[in-house]
Amino acid sequence: MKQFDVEVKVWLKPSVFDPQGHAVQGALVSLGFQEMGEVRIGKFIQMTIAAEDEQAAARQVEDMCQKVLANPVMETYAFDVKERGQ
Amino acid sequence: MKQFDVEVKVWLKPSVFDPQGHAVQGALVSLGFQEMGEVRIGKFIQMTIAAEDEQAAARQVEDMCQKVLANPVMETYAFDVKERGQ
Amino acid sequence: MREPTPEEIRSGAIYRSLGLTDAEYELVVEKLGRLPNYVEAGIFGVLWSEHCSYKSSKVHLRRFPTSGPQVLQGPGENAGVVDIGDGWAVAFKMESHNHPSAVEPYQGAATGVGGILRDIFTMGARPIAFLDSLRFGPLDDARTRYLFAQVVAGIGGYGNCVGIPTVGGEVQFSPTYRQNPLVNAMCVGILPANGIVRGEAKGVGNPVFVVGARTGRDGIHGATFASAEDPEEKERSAVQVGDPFLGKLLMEACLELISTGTVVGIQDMGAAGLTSSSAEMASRAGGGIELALDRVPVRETGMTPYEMMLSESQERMLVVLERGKEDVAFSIFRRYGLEVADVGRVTDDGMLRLLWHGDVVAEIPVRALVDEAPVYARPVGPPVEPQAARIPEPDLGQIEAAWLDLMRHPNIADKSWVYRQYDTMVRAQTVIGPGMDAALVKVPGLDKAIAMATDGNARYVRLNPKKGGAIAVAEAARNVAAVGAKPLAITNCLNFGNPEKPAVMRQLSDAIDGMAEACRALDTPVVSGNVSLYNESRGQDIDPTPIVGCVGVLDGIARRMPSMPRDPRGLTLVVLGR
Amino acid sequence: MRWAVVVFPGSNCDRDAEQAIRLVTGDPVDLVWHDAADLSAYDAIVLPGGFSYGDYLRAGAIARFSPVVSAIAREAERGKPVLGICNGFQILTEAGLLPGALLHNEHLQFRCEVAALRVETNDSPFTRLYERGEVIRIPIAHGEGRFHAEPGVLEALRREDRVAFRYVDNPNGSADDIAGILSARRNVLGLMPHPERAVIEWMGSEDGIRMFQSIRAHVEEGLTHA
Ligand SMILES: Nc1ncnc2c1ncn2[C@@H]1O[C@H](COP(=O)(O)OP(=O)(O)O)[C@@H](O)[C@H]1O
Repeated sequence: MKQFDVEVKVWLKPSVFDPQGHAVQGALVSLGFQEMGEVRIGKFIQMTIAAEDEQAAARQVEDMCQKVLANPVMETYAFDVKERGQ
Repeated sequence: MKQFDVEVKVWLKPSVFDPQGHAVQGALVSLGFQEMGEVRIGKFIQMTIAAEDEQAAARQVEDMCQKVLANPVMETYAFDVKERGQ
Repeated sequence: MREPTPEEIRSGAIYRSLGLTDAEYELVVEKLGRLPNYVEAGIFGVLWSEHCSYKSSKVHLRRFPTSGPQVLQGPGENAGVVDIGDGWAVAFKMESHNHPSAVEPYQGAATGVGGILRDIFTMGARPIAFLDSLRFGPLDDARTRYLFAQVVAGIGGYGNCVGIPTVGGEVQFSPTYRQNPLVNAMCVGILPANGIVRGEAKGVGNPVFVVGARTGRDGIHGATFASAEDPEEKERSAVQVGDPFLGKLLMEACLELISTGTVVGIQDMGAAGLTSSSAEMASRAGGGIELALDRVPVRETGMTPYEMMLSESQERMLVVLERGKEDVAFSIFRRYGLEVADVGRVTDDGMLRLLWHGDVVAEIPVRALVDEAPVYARPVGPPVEPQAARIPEPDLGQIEAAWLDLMRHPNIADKSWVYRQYDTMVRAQTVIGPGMDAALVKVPGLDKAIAMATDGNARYVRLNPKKGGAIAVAEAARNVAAVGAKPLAITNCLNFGNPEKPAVMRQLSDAIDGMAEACRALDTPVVSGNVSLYNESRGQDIDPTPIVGCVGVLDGIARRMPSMPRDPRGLTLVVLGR
Repeated sequence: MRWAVVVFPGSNCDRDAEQAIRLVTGDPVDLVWHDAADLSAYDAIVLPGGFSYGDYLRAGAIARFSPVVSAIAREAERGKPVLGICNGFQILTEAGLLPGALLHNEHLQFRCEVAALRVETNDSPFTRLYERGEVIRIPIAHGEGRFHAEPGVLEALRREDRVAFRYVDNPNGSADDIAGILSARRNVLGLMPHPERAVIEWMGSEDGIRMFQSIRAHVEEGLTHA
């Protein structure tokens, strides 16, 4: 088994309103960051997992995203898998 | 002015207990993902900003992180700035 | 994407995907005297949905008693209103958010709380309390535990943030709700008895405003979704995210605006958003309304009139103001940082007319949409013999173990795991919070408090719908009486299965009869309520679950009844009743 | 004396604080909107509980940029008592007027209940009418109340007798059981519990009364000496 460092990003689908991002955008604009577009706030998840190889690791993370880390009804995700020490 | 896509990641310093990560780790293990290391959950922030060039954009984002997006008492951050359409 | 033409809608039976049956579509054509275009067909689809039109339950709901000297506003408005004396009144209503909560439990529950909150403050009432009535499958299932935890978190997430205490409710677990949890939320508010505001678009020429959040593409077809079987499969896009922060600002701004006396009518954009709010407000006033959709603030580019009319973006209101008083609204909403847009006017031609950059894109008689919506006297199955429950006899030799088993059962065990996640004390008026028979919330400035409780027992209703319905009313009223208050009126949420099944209609009809009988006996008329049908999955209906919310008044805080005396020694225990 | 209760968008215990102050002290109280730039007319300032800006991003993170926060800092600098309750405490830490930060409760749930607190010091404008070591009952209601600070900061708080209240039974995982802390000059208090919810018999506790009385006594003393 090898060790993999995993980073997962989860965010709301574009069609779903993100009140938090909206409020933060307002705050940034009023603080003087005027040239701001839309702000969206999601989750950033770091973990390490063990797997045979990178493909197996990616399959595991995919599975985690579907089952626990994201709710596919309103969220999308992306992830990155890197072997430890590589 | 050019448009930049920005991704900011904010997470708790290693010395700060992350109950959410802890809970998610527990959930993953009980779902059968046994070979799990620690899980840490932070924020993933996407936005677009306008700036003269990449350096100016990075300076702006650094400023946002320091002032608003992260609280240095407990959090660290990293970001990525990419010119639109590049 | 090109919208289908009126002819294509007919030939391709596209109206079916908009929620209209063949017969209903023909009725639309007859009422319009022409083929509806896509926007019009979509509007009919949502307004004639079960959720908006109550088409299956209407004929039965008429049997509820709805009047009495205490009733200032009965069913038909955003909420019912009851007199509590000394010039004050209480507005309250209960609503379901079952299907959204099954798909996205946190947001489904949160937006349910937000929706019922808006129904209360649109009456001109300051919300003072929430209650929640929840049903889930047994807790041995991981998915159920997830739903339960997220629903509770969602209710707290919204209620705590808007600063209204959640003071009571109930939660029960039974296999019948495994695939179909129930999330019913109730809100109670207080207002001056002469200060009721109604959802009416009155006064020809008065301007119509959209206030609050911008309109996005969220929840298009939520209303039809609420009445559809198997939510997991259909319309996943109907999930919306609540914004309690905006909800709080909207509440404060609207209450301030209402207090200026310039509001003619106001309504929440709940299910079916702009469509139901505009049509219903025009219908109540017996007039018409004209909206320029291009003036509605949007969150996304390229939205079509169809999408704007059917969007269920949260935290929006439709407001009709006295002409000439526009500036009052602008200045109040600006101070709260809220969007406000003048989007139309009240007319007297009885039409719902929608304009898009000057072109008429829809024109429908309001009467056809609301008053003349189809009403179905669906087949009601034969009366069912009251059944006896088969409950295992406790082993009297093991009475202590049996007692422990009972106490341990999630339906009976302490519920503080739920309610300690709710802010039960914010507003600093909670005299009795969760944990007692009923909650008691003080009316600020008066030596008076409002008592409230929710109750329902589906097992009783399944075994004997009529008695079970009556028991729900009696229990809620008893709980209110037990804290020393006088029960005044009830609201309810009728959670039932598929109304196309005669057996389900029998349950609904009988339960209503039982509830009505108890309401008459206790002089607690029904002043508001909500019906949630199609609670089924894979052909299996839930147990019939009418939930009753009772509200009462207590004059004199010192006269409240504690459920347990401070020092019980030497007192006599009496069992009353049969 | 005159009190200011600052109202941020999303504050929801502002009227509760106003009610408590009026009831306990009989003094005039103004609800001051977050865009106020000058608070010099007030003798004591209260930042109430609630969810300013929805608690989005972090509790207090956005509110601390309101113009009124600079005004609060100025009055604190002049030695006036500033009381931050719950969200008010969170805003004061975000603004740097108090050290540390308030994180999500360890169990991740919002928690509302009556908490037993030990009064750790009565050497402050807020606690002078309590006994040191006395246990009082005050409601809590928060999701982000876990006090966190670096070890050096915690050590300083202890050494300088700046821990005002500790939980008898830690409800959220706060470092060192801390429920409330004082600024170095002792005129700024932040606490997670809600004293304004414990001032009338039917509320179940009246232990919050003395906090408002303490502030009043402190200010009145200052006014007569001045
Ligand atoms: N979902 C809930 N939300 C708020 N309070 C609740 C909830 N469920 C139960 N409670 C409270 O817990 C107490 C006990 O509830 P329950 O077991 O239903 O009591 P009873 O059987 O006496 O009606 C009641 O005061 C009730 O208000």
